[in-house]
Amino acid sequence: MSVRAFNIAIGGEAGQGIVTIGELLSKLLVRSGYHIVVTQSYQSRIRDGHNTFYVRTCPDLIEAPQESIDLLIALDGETIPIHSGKIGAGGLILADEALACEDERCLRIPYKELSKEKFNSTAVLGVASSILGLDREKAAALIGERFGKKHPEDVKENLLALARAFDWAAGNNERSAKFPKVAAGGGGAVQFPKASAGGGARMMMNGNQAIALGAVSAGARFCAFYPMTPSTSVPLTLISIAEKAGLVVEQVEDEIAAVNMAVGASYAGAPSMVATSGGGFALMVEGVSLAGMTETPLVLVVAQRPGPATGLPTRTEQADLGFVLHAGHGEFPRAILTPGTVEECFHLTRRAFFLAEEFQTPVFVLTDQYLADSFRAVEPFDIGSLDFVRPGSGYAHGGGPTGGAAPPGGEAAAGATAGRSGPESGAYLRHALTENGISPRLIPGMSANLVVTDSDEHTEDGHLTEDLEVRILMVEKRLKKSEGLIKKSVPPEYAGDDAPEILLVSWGSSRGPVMEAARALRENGKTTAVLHFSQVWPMAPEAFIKYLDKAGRVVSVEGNATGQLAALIARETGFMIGDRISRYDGRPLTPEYILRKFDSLAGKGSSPGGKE
Amino acid sequence: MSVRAFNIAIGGEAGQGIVTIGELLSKLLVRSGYHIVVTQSYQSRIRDGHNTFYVRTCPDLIEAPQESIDLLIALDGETIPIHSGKIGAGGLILADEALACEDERCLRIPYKELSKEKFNSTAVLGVASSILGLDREKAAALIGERFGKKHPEDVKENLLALARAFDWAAGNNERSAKFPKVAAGGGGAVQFPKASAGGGARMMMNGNQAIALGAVSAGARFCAFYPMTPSTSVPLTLISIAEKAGLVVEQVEDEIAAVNMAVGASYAGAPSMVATSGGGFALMVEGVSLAGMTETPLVLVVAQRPGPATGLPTRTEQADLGFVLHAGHGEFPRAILTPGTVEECFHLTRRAFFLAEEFQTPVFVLTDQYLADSFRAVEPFDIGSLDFVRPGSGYAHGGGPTGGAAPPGGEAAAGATAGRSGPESGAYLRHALTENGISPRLIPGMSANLVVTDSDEHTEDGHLTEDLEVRILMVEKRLKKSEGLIKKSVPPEYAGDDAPEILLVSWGSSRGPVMEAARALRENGKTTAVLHFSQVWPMAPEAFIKYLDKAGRVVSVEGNATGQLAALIARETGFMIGDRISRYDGRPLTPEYILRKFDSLAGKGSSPGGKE
Amino acid sequence: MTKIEDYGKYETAWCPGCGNFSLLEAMKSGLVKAGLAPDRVIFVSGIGQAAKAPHYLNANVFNGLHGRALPAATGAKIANHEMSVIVESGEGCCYGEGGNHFLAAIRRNIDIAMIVHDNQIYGLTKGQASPTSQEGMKTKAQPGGVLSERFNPVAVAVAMHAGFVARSFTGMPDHLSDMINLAIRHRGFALVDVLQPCVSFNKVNNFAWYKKRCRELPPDHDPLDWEKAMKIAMEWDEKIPVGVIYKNDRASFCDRLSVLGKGPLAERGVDKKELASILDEYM
Amino acid sequence: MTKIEDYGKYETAWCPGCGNFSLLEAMKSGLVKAGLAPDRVIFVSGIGQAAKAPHYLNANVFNGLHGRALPAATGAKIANHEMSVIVESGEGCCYGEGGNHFLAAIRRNIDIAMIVHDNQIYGLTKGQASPTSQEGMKTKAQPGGVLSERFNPVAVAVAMHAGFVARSFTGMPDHLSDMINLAIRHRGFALVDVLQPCVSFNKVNNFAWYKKRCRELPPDHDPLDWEKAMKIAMEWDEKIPVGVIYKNDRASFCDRLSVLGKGPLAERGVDKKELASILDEYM
Ligand SMILES: Cc1ncc(C[n+]2csc(CCOP(=O)(O)OP(=O)(O)O)c2C)c(N)n1
Ligand SMILES: Cc1ncc(C[n+]2csc(CCOP(=O)(O)OP(=O)(O)O)c2C)c(N)n1
Ligand code: SF4
Ligand code: SF4
Ligand SMILES: [Mg+2]
Ligand SMILES: [Mg+2]
Repeated sequence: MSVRAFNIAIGGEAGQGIVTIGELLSKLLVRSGYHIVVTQSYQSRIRDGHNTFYVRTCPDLIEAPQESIDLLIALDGETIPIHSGKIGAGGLILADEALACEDERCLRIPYKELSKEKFNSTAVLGVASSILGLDREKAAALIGERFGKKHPEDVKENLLALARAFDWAAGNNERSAKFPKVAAGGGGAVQFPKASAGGGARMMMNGNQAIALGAVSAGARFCAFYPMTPSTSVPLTLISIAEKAGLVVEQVEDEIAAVNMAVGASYAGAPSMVATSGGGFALMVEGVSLAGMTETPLVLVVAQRPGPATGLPTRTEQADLGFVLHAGHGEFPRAILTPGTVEECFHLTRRAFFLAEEFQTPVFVLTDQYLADSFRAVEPFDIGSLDFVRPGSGYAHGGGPTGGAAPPGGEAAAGATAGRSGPESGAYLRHALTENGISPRLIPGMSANLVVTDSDEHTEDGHLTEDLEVRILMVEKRLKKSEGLIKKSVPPEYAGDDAPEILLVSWGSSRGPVMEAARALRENGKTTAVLHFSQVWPMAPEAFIKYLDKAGRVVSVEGNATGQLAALIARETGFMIGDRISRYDGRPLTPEYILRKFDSLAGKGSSPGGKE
Repeated sequence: MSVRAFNIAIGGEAGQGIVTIGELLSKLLVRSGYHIVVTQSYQSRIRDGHNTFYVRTCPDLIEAPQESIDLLIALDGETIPIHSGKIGAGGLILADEALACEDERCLRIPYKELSKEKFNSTAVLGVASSILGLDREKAAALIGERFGKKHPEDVKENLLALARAFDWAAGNNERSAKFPKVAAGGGGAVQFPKASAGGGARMMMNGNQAIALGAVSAGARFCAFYPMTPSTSVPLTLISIAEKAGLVVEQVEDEIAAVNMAVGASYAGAPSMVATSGGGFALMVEGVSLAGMTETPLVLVVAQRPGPATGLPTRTEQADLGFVLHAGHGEFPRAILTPGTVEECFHLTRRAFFLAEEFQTPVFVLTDQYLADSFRAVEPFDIGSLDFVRPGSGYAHGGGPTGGAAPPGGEAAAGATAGRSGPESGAYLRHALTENGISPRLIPGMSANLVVTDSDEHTEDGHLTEDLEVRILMVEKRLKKSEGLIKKSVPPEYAGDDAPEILLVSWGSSRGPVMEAARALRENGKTTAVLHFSQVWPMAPEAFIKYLDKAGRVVSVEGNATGQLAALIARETGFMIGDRISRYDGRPLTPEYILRKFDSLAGKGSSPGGKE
Repeated sequence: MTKIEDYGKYETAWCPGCGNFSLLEAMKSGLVKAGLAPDRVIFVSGIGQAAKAPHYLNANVFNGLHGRALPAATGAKIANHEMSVIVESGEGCCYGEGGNHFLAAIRRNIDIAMIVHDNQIYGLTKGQASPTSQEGMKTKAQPGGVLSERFNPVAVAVAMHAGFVARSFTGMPDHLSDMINLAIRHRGFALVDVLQPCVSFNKVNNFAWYKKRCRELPPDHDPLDWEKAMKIAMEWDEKIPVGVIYKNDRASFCDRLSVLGKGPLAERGVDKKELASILDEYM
Repeated sequence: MTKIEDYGKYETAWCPGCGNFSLLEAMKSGLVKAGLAPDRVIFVSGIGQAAKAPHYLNANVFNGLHGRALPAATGAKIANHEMSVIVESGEGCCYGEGGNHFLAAIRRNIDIAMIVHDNQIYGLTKGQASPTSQEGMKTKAQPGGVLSERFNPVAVAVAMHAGFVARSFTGMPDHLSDMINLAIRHRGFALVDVLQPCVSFNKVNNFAWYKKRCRELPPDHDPLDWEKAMKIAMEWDEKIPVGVIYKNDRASFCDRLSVLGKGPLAERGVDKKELASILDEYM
C-alpha cells in the first residue's frame, strides 16, 4: 500500500497498562500533528491473556488499520513470538531487557532502572516517544495533565521517569546506540514520517466517546444502560460529563428496564438514549416496538460484537444489521445510521436525535467494537452551529437536519378526529392523523393538555381502541412517516472511478479499510470505486442503483458471514451482488485482508452481478 | 363464489357463552359429516363488547372464512345491526323474543321458556340444530358428553332443554311455523347443503390444539410458557393432556425464563418448546440466539397478532415474518414453518421437532390468531406411523422426516479436534466439526461422557475460547447446517394454471382464502395460480422461481402492510413482486377481501413483476 | 382546588361487579385528597385488566408494556421530577413479568406511588395463576393446583426497607383512598398492594373472603418499627392486616440525584459554554 | 468414591489473588463431600467472571446467558430430575439481570443448589456497581457513589421462605465447602451467597474487610426459626453472619410434579396407546 503510515503495536497481558500507554502515545501523536487509527484487540478477562493496542499513524488522514507492524512495544515475553511475523522489514521491537528475546530487531530496555519499578507506563512511553522523535516537552505536558488530576503526588516522579526514558533512548547509553532511531530513517529502519508542525490542533476520541459527545451536543438528557462490552464506554463517557452537561445516566437492573426507562423519559420530555450490544439489545426488542407504537423518540446505540449469544465479547463484527432492521414485532418506521468514522459517530448520533424527535420513532446508531474503541484525531467541532432538539415542539427548530415541519396545533386541528367522546372531545390529540403521519407532540406537564399514549392500538387521543377502522388509519399513519424518513436519509457515498471494473459495497465501520483497499486496487491498474452506506435504512434505491448497474463486478465487503447489506440491497432493488468478501473472525476488516480475499475471489473467476 | 358453503355467525357479548355454543354446534356439524372453518372474532376484555364466532360449513372441503352470513344467531340486541348488512338473500336471524328486532328475517325464540332461564346455551344449540336439520340424537349425545364430565348433575336438565328447543324449532308452535326450516330449502331460504351420511368420522380441532397434539406426538416433553393471546391455548391443550402424555408444562415468571428453561430442558434431553406471541417472543430473542450458539434443539410457536407493541391482542395479522427470521444477534441457521391448515399445524409442528433435533437449532412454527382459533374437521391421523424424536442419538431414527444422518461417534471421530488439552483430551466433543456441521449430540447423564456447551464461542469440546481461528471454523460449522436445512425444506405449493395471467403468492394461514380467491378468478375467466409457502425459511429459489418468471402478473397476498414474504422473495431471488394485496385491520384474509382488493388493483393497471 | 369531577367519568371494559370499579373511584378521591390536578399527574400502567384503569380518568397516561410500568415510570419521573408519577397495574404485571423492576424500584427508592390491583389471578388472559395466587388454587392452567408459593409483595418490600408499604382492599373505599393519598404524598417509593376481587376468574379469593379477613392495623401500630412490620407482613391466612405496615424516610432517588437540582431535565437546553469546556477535555 | 482429582485441574482466566480460586477448590471438595461423580452433575452458569467457574472442573456444563442460569437450570432439572443441578454465577448475574428468576426459583422451591460468587461488583465488565454493592461506593460508573440500597439476597430469600439459605466466605474454605455440600444435599432450592473478594475492582470489600466481619453462627442457632433467621439476615455492617441461616422442609418442586413419578422426562418415549386415547377426545 502506498500510504505513508506507520504502525505501532503495544502488546502484553491485561492489567499491564497497555491501554494507558496506548492512549498516551496516541494523544502525543495527535498533539504532534499526526492522524491515528487505533485498533484495540483484547480478551474477555481482566488479567493475563494477550492484548494488543495498535496505533497506526500518519501525518495525512488515514482511516484504516494495518496488519504489518513497524514498531512493536512488547510488555511481556509472549508478545514477541505472537507478533514478530508481522513486523515489516526494518521494523523494531522494544522490550524489557529482562525478557528473553532472540530477535535481532529487538531493543532491550532497562525499564526497571528507568521506571524505578513504579512508573513503568511512563518509562515505556518515554522510550517509544523518544525513538519516534516526538517532542519531550509535549510528552511531559501530557504526563503532567494525566497524573495531575488523579495522582498529583506522583507527577514529579513520573516526569523524572519520563526524562530518564527519553535520555536513555536518545542514545545516552551503549545499547540504544546500536539502533538507529526510527525517526531518523535510513540504515534499513522503517521511515517514521515527519508531521508538519503547522497542523491545526485536533481532538482525540474514539467512536464511543464521539457518540456520547454527539448525544450531549444534540440535547440528550437521559441515558439508561446495563454494562455490556463494547458499548459501555458510551454511558461511561456520558457519566464523566453528566454533571457539567446536565443529564442523568442510570445503570439499571437489566436491558428491559433500560429501554422502557428511556421511552418513559422521552415521553416526559427528556431526549433519551440507550447503549448496548447484541445480547443486551435482544432484550430491548419489545421496547423498540413500544417506541414505534407510542411514537416516542428514542435513540439506540448498538455496538456490535460477534455472536450468536455471548460469542466473543471483546471482538468486532457487523452481523446485526438484519437483526436491528427487523427488531420488534409489528410494523413501524425506523432509521439505522451506520457511522464509518469517528466524526460520523458524532454527527450521525446528533442526526439520530433529530430524526427520532421529528419522526417520533426509534432511530439506531449501529457501530461495532472496532470503531467503538478506535481513537482518531478529530477536527474540533464548530460548537456555535450545533443545534439541539427541543422535545414537545413537535417539529424541528432552526437549521438542524430535520428542517421545518408544521408547528404544533396546525396539523392536529386538520386531522380527522377518531377520538372518544365524552368530556375529552376537543382535547389534545397526541396521535392526530396528519398528512405526513407526524402528530404534533406535547410533553406532559408543559401545558394544560393531557398527553395520553398507549402500547395498544389507540385512537387519535391516545386511548386504547379495538375499532378496526381506526386501526387501518393508524397503521397507515405510522408507516407514512417512512416517506419522510427516506427523504431525510443519508445517501450512500460513491467514491472512485466512473463505471469501474470493480465496485466495492460496504457499510459502517468498514469504510476506511474499503476505501484504502480500493485505492490499492486502482494503483494496481483496475478501475475501482466504493459505494459506502453510512445509513442502511431507509434506503432510496434511485440514489445508487445506477452505480451498481454500471459496475463490472460488484463485491460486497462486510464484517459478517452472510452478506447482510448485500441481502438488503437485493431486497430493495432486486440487484443481486455477485461476490462477497466476509470477515467473521472477530477482527476488523483491514485493507490487507480485503486485498487477499479479493485475490482469491478473482482466482475463482468473476460471478456476474445484477438480476438473476 | 361457487362453493356450496353456508356461513353461521353467533354474535353477542363476551361472557354469554358464544364460544361454548359455537364449539358445540361445530362439533355437531363435524359429527354430521360436514367440513367447517371457524373464525373467532373477539375483544380484549372478559365481559361485554361484541364477539362473533363464525362457522362456515360445507359437506365438501372448505378452507377459508366467508364474510356474508346465512344464519345469524344473535345473543344480544347489538349483534343484529352489526351484522345484518352481511346477511345474504334468504338468510335468517335467530334471536330471543325479548330482543328488539325489526328485521323481518328474524325468528324470535322464547329462550326463557325453552332454557328455563338456566340452560341457555343448550337451548340456542337446540334451536339452531333443529333448524339446520341436524340429528337430534347426535346433539343429545354431544350434550351428554359435554356436561357429563364437568356437571353431571346438569345433564338431565340440559337434555330436556335441548328437546324443548328441538321441538319448538321443528315447528310445533305458531311462530316457527312461519319460517321455512333452512335445511328444507326452497321458499326463498338459503340452501343448507346436506352432507352425505357416509363421510368418515373426523376429529375437530383448532390450529393451536393441532400444534399441541403434533408436539406431543413428536415426543415433546417440556413446554414453558407465559400466557399470551393468541398462543395460550397451545400450552393449555398440552396441560389438559400432560398427565397422560407424560410431559411437564410450566407457567413461568416471564418469557425470558420460558425460552431459557426450554433450552435448558432440551440440553438435558427433553424435547422442548415454547409458545408465545409477538411481544412475548420479543423477550425470547436472546434465548433464540442462545439455542443457535449452543446448538440446542428448540421449537418455538409464535402465534401472530397485530402489533406493534400490545397492538390488538385478540386479532390476527401476519406481520412478524421478518422479525422471526432475523430474531437473535449473530448468525446461525433456523427454519420457519408456516402452516396453512389445521392439519399442517399438526404435521409441521412434528416436522419442527424433527428438524430441531437433527439440525440442533431453533425451529419456528409461525401461525396467527385466525388459524390458532380456527376449528376444522380433520381426518384421523395414522398414529401407528407417527415416529417421535429421540434426543441424544444425534441423528434421526426410522422414517421420520429427518432421515438417516450418521450415527454418533463416527463423524465426531473424523472431525478436527480443536479441543483444549489436559485431562479432557479424547473426551466427548459436543461441538465436533463435521462435514455437514451436525455434531453427534449426547445427553448429560445418559453416558459417562460429559456434555459441555457454552454461549460464548467455544472449542469442539464446548469450552469457551477466544481463539480466533477456532472462531472461523465454528461459524462455518454452524452455517453449514443451513445446507441440510434447505434440502429438507418444504417447497412451496403451486396450484392452478400453467403460466397463468395471475399468480397469487401467499404464506401461512392465508392459504385457504387465497386458493378460494384463485378459483373465483379462474371462474371469471382469468388463468390463475397460487404459489403458497408452508415454509418460508430456508427458501430454495430453484424450486419456484420458474413460476414467478412465467406468470403474467404476480400479486402477493399477505396479512400485513409491508409485504414481508414479497420482500424475502426479492432478497433471495431478485424477483420484485409487482403487486400486493395487504390486510392489516386485524381480520383474517377472506376470499371476498382478496377479490375486492384485486379489483381495485386491476383498476390501477398492472405493475409488471420481475426484476426492476 | 381539584374536584372528583375533574377526573371525569368514562365507560370501562371491566366485568360488572369487579373490584376495579371501587379502586378507580378510590383513586380519584385519593388524588383529590392529595390535591393533585390532572395535568400534574402522569399515570403509567402496563397491560392487563387493571392496567386499563388510567384510561378511565383524566390525566397524562403512558400505558406501556406488560410488566414494564415501573421502568417507564422511573424514566418519566427522572425526566420531570416535578410531576407526580403513579404506577397502576395488576399484580401479574408488577410482581410477575415485572418482578425485577419491583426489586430495583425499592432499592432506588424512586419517587413513585405504585398502586397494585392484586386480584391474585391473571384476569385479562382469562384466569391463569398469578404470582400472588394461593398455593394449591386450581385454574385451567394449573389443574393440579398452583405449585409455587404465593409471592408476598408486602413481605419482600419490608424486608428490603421499601420507603412506604401499605395494603388495602377495594371493599374499604375510604381506607383505600387514604392509602393512595399517603402513597402519593410519600417522598420515595410507595407501594399499595390492593386486594381486588376478580369476579370472573378468582372464585377463591372473592369479596367475602377478603371482607372476612381484612383488619385495619391498630392505631398504635408504628410503621417505623421494622421488626414489627416484618411480622405483620407475614400475616395472611386468617387475618389480613391492612394499613401502612411500614415506612421510613430514606432520601428518595430524585432527592439524591444532584443533577436535578437545576430543575427538570425536560426543561433544559444545551449550555454551549459547558459543551465547549467538555470538548476541550478531548484536545 | 469420587475424589477431588476426578474434577480435574485447569488453567483459569481469573486474576491472581481472586477469591474465585478458593471457591473453585471449595466447590470440588463440596462435590466430593456430597459424593457426586462428575457425570451426575450439571453445572449451569450465566456470564461473568464467576460464571466461567464450571469450565474449570470436570462436569456437564451449560454455560448460558448472563442472568439466565436459573431458568436454564430449572429446565435441565425438570428434564432429568435424577441429575444434581448446580447454578454457579456472579451476583450481578443472579440478583441483577436475573432478579426475577431468583424470586421465581424460591417460590418454586426447585431442586437446585445456587452458589453465588458475591463480589459486590461487576467484575467481567470492569467494575461497575452490582446489586449488592454497598450504597455510596464509588466506581467509574458511579463516580458520585452508588445511590441504590444494597440488595440483601439472604433477607429476601428468608422473607420468601426459601428452602435453604446460607452464607459463606471464600476466606473460610472448609466452612464454604460444607455449605456447598449441604446446599447440594438439600431437597429444594438452596442458596449459598458466597462473599468473594474481587482484587481488581472492589477496593472496599476486600479480603480483610470480610475477614474482619464474617462470624460463624453460634452452634445453637436454629435455622428452622424463621423470625430469628430474619433478624440475622439483616446483620451486615459490623458483623456478617455466615452459616445456614434458614431452612425448611417444604416439598421440592420436582417432588410435587406428579408426572416425574414415572422417571426422568429425558428417558421417556411416546406411548402410542396414550396418544390414541388423547386423540380420541377430539373425535
Ligand atoms: C410480554 C407480554 N407477555 C404476556 C402478555 C399477555 N398478558 C396481558 S395481561 C396479562 C396478565 C395480566 O394479569 P395482571 O397483571 O394480574 O392483571 P389483571 O388482568 O389481573 O388485572 C398477560 C399475561 C403481554 N401483553 N405481554
Ligand atoms: C444481556 C447481557 N447484558 C450484559 C452483559 C455483559 N456482562 C457480562 S458479565 C456482566 C457482569 C458480571 O457481573 P457478575 O455477575 O457479578 O460476575 P463477576 O464478573 O463479578 O464474577 C455483564 C454486565 C451480557 N453478557 N449479557
Ligand atoms: S376479569 Fe376479573 S379483574 Fe378483570 S375486569 Fe373482570 S372481574 Fe375484574
Ligand atoms: S475481576 Fe475480580 S472477580 Fe474477576 S477474576 Fe479478577 S479479581 Fe476475580
Ligand atoms: Mg391480576
Ligand atoms: Mg460480581
